[in-house]
Amino acid sequence: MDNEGIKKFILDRVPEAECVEGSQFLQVTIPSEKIFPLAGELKSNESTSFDFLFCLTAVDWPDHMQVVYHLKSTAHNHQLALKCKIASRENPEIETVCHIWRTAELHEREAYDLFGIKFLNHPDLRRLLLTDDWEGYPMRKDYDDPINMIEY
Amino acid sequence: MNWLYDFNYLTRSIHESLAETFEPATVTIVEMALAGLCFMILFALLGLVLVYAERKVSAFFQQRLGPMRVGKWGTAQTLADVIKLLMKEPLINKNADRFLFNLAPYIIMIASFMAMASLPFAKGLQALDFDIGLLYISAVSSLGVIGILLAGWSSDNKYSLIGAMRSGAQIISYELSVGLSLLTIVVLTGSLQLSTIVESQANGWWIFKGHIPAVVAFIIFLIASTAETNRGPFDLAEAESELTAGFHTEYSGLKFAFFFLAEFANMFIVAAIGATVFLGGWMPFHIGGWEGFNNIMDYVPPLFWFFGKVSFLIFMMMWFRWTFPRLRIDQLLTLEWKYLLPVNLMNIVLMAFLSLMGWHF
Amino acid sequence: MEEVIQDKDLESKEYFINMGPQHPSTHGVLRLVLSLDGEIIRKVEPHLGFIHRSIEKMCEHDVYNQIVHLTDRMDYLSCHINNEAVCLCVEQALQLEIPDRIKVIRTIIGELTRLSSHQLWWGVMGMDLGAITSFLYGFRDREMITDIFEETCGARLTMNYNLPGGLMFDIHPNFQKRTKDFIAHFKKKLPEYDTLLSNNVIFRQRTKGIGYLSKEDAISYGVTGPTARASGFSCDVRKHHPYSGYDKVQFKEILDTEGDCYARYKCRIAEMWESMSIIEQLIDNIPEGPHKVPTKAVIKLPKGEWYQKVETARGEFGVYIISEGQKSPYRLKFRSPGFSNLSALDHMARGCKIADLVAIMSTLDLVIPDIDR
Amino acid sequence: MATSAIIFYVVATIMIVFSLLAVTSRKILRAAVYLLFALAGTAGIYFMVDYYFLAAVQLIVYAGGIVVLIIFSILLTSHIEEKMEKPDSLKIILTAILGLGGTAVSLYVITNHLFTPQPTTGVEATMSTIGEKLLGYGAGGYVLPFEVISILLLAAMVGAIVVAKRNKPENHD
Repeated sequence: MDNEGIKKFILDRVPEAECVEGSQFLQVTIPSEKIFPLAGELKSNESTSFDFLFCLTAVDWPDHMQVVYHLKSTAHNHQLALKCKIASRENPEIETVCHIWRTAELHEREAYDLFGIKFLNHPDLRRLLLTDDWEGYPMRKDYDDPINMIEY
Repeated sequence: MNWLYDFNYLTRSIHESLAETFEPATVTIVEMALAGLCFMILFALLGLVLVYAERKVSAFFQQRLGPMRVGKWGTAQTLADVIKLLMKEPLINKNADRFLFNLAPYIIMIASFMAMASLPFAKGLQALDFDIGLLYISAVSSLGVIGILLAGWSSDNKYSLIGAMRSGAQIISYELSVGLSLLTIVVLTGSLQLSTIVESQANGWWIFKGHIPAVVAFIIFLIASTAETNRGPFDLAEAESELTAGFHTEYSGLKFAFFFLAEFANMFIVAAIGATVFLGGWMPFHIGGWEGFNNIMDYVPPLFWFFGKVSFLIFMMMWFRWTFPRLRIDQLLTLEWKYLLPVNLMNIVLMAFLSLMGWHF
Repeated sequence: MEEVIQDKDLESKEYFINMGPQHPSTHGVLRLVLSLDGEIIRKVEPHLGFIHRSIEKMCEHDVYNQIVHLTDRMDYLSCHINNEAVCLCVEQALQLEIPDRIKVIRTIIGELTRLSSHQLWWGVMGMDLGAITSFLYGFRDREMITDIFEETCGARLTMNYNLPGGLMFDIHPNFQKRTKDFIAHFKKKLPEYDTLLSNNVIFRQRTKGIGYLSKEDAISYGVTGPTARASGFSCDVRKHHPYSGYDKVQFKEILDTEGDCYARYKCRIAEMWESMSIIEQLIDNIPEGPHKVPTKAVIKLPKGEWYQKVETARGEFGVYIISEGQKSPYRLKFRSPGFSNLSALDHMARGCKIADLVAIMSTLDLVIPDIDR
Repeated sequence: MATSAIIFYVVATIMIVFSLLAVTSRKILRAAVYLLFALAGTAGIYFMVDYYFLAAVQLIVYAGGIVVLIIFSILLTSHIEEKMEKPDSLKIILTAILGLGGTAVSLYVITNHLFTPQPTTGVEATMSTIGEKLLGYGAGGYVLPFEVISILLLAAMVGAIVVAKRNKPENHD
C-alpha cells in the first residue's frame, strides 16, 4: 500500500488525524486516546500489517507531549511515522501498545523514565535507566539538575 | 648409580643409618617426618612447575608467548604469583561459616596428599604399598569432594552453592567411570597392589597388551579423570563465564592458592594413576622378546619414565582444556550415565572374557 | 506414599540470583535478576542504566559535528557505522550530494568495522562457552583491522572518521594494500574458526536448539541484525534501504530459519564471508575525487524531522532527528539495536539453564553502552 | 611407649572428641563434618591393625559415600544461617543415660572377657582371599548374602527414585 492508501486507511478510522508527507515517511498525528484501537487495527489488518515497531520515542514540545511510533510492515515493506499528541504536558498519559508489539515494553519504560509519560496498562512500568529514587524526568526540556548537568 | 634404578638401596641405607643412632620408636617418627617433608616439597614443586606448564601450553595453543618477563622465559612467574597470593588479604564473608570456610581448602589438600602417598614413583620409591592400592586411591580421592561442597556452602554465596552442587554431582558420577575403567585393567593384573601392577607390565604396557578393551578403558579413564579433577571441558564447578568462579568465588590469598594447588596436584595424581595402570608406571618401554631393545630402554632411569608418562597425560588434559568448550550440567551427566558407564560395563565384561580365554598378550 | 509426594516442603522454591553488574559473561555492566528453580531459569529481568550517560540529552546542546563524536561511545564495536548514520541523516536533511569516493570508502570502513566486531563476538562467544582459546584467535585477527583503523583515523577504539559531508581525511596510502593483505590473511583464518568451534561436538550440543526465537517473536520484539536473520526475519537495512555504496555491490542477505543459538552463530560467520566479499568488490575500485564536500563550520538543519537507519554489526541502528532550525537538534533519538534485542532475552531464556543463558546472551551480541546510551 | 601406641591414642582421642562434637554441635553441617572426622579416625584404626580392605571400605562407604550424601542433603535443604534448636533437657538426660549405659556394658564386656592370644592369626586378609570369600559359593562363601544385599539396595534405589520423581508441577509458561 502506498502513502495515499495508508492515509485513507487512517482517516477512515480517525477522521481528526493530520497527515504530512515527509521526505521519507508519511507522518500522521492523532490524538492520544485513539492510539490503542488504531495501533491494533494497523497491525492486524491484512492490507497494512504494520508488524515491526522499529522505534518508539517521546518528544517534549512546549505545549504538549508527543509519542512517536515508527512502524514498518515486513510483508508490504511500507513505513509510517505515527505520532500521538498528548494534551497534558505535566501529567501525560497514554495507552500502552506493548501487547501489540512486544518491543514496546522496554521502549515505553524508557520513555516513562526519561519523559514521565505514563503508559496505562503497561505490565511493569518502572524506572529503567535511572535509579528508582530519581526525581524528575531528565529528557524534559524544563528539567534542571544543577549538580549533574553542565550548563551551556 | 644403582639407586637411580632401585630406590630400595637408598631407603634401606637411610633406615639403617637412622637405626644405628636412634631407638626404633624415634626412627619410625623421623622416617614419617622425612616422608612427609618429601611429599610437601614434591607438592610445592608440582605446583610451581605445573602452573608454569599450563601457562606455556595454553600460550602455545593460543598462538602467544605466555609469561616472558619474570626470569628467563618467565620461569619465575609462578614464584612471583606465590608471593602475590601470600600478600593478598584473606577475605571472609560476614555471614560465612568461618570454621568450615577455613577448613575446606585443607580437606582438599589432605585428600590429595593422601592419594599421593601411595603413588609408585619408581622402583622402591613408594610411601605406602598396600595390597589394596587402587582401592585406597579411589577411597581417598573421593574425600576431596567434601572440601568442595563445604567451600561452596560455607561461603554464603549462591554462585558458590550452585558450583558446589554441580561439582558434587559431577565428581560422584565420574568416580564410577574412573573406578570401572581401572578395574578393567585389574581384571588382567589380578591385583590391586600398585607395585604388582607395575611389575606385571615388564614385558609390555597394558594398553598394548590388553587389546581394544584396554584402549577403550584408557579413553574412558582420560575423559572421566579430567572430569573428576574439575578441569575443562568439565570445569562446571568453577565455570567462570557462568558462576564467576563457582565454589571458590569468595576465597582469596593463600586459601585460594590451596584450591589452585590442589587442582594441579589432583591432575598430577590422576595422570600418575593412568600412567601406572595403563602405561606401565615407571616401567621402561619393553617389547617382549626384543632383549637388546629392552636393555637399551632399561638405561633410562625409572623416575624419568614415570614423569615422562605423567607429563604426557597432563599435556593431554591441558590440550582438552584449551580447545574444548564447556559442557552443560545435564549433558555432563548424560555423557556419564548414558554413554561412559554402559560402555564401561560392557568393556569390563569383554575384558573378563579376554582374560578368561587368555587372548591378551 | 501420596502424602510424601504432596509434601509442600519437597516443592522446589524459586530463588533469585543477581547476574551482574559485575559478571564475566554480561560483557559490561548489565545486571540480570534471574529467578531460578534449581538451575532452570524461570524469569530474566534486565536492570539497565549503569552506564547511562544521557547522550540524547547531551545531543540537544551539541552541534551536529559534535554529535558524531558521541555516537561511537555507544556501540564502540560498530563506531564507524554509528558515525555514518548520523552523517547520513544530517546529509539527508541538508540534501547534500555525496561523491562516490566517500560512499565507497564509507562502505569499506563500515564492513571492516562489522568484521572486527564479529571477530570479537566470535572470540567472546567461545570464551562464554568455556573455550578460552577462541578469544585469543579472535583478537589476533581483529588486531590487523585495528591497525588499519589506527593508520586511517588515529584511534584504536573510539574511532572517528566520518563527518557530515564526507570524511575527516583522505585514506592513508597504505590503506588499500593493508586491507587486501588482511582479506587474504583472514580468508585463510576464517576456516580455522570453524575447525575450533563450529564443528566441535560440545559446541554444537551447547548451541543447537537453545534459545529458540521464532520469526513472529523476532519481529514483535523488534529484534534485528544477525540475531533476527537467523530466525528468518529479513531485516538487513543494507538490502532493504541501501545507503552509501551498498546498492553498487553484490552480496547475499544471510537468512536462516532455525532461530536457535547455532543459527545465530552461523549467520554471523556467514556474514563475515559476505563482508569480505563486499570489501573485495570495492577495494580496487575506489573512485577518484574529493574526500569531503564543503559544509559550513556550524551546520544548521532546516525545520523538519529525519530518520536514518543503518545496519550495524548488531542490527538496525536508527537516528531520528527533529530540528527546529537551530544548530542543535530539538530532539534526537538513537534507536539502538541492542536495546530491542535485549528485550527478547527473557522470552528466549525461560526454561533454559544458566549455562544456556550465557550462550543466548553471547549470540545476542550485546554491547552495554549501546543499550544504556 | 611404642610408636603404634602413641598413634593409637592420638587417633582415639580425635575420634572421641569429634564424636562428642558431632552430637553437641548446633550447626548441622558442622556436625556432619565432625562425623566425617570420627569416621576417618575409625579408618585410621583399621589401617593401624593392617585391615587395609576394611579401612578403604570404611573411607569409601562412610566418609566418601554416607557423609557426602548427608552433606548433599544438608546443602539442598538448609540455609547457612539456620541453627538447630536446643533439645529439651529431658531428651538430653535420657540420651546421656542411654549412652553411658551403652559405654558401661561395653566396658564391662571388654574388661571381663579373657583375651587369649592365639598362636596363629588364622587367615591373612589379603585382597584375593577377601575376593574369593566374597564370591565363593562353597563353605564360608558369601555370595548369597552379597547378592541379597545388592537386591535390597536395588529395591531401595528404585524406591528412592519413585519418591523423588513426583509428578512435575505444571509448566510455568
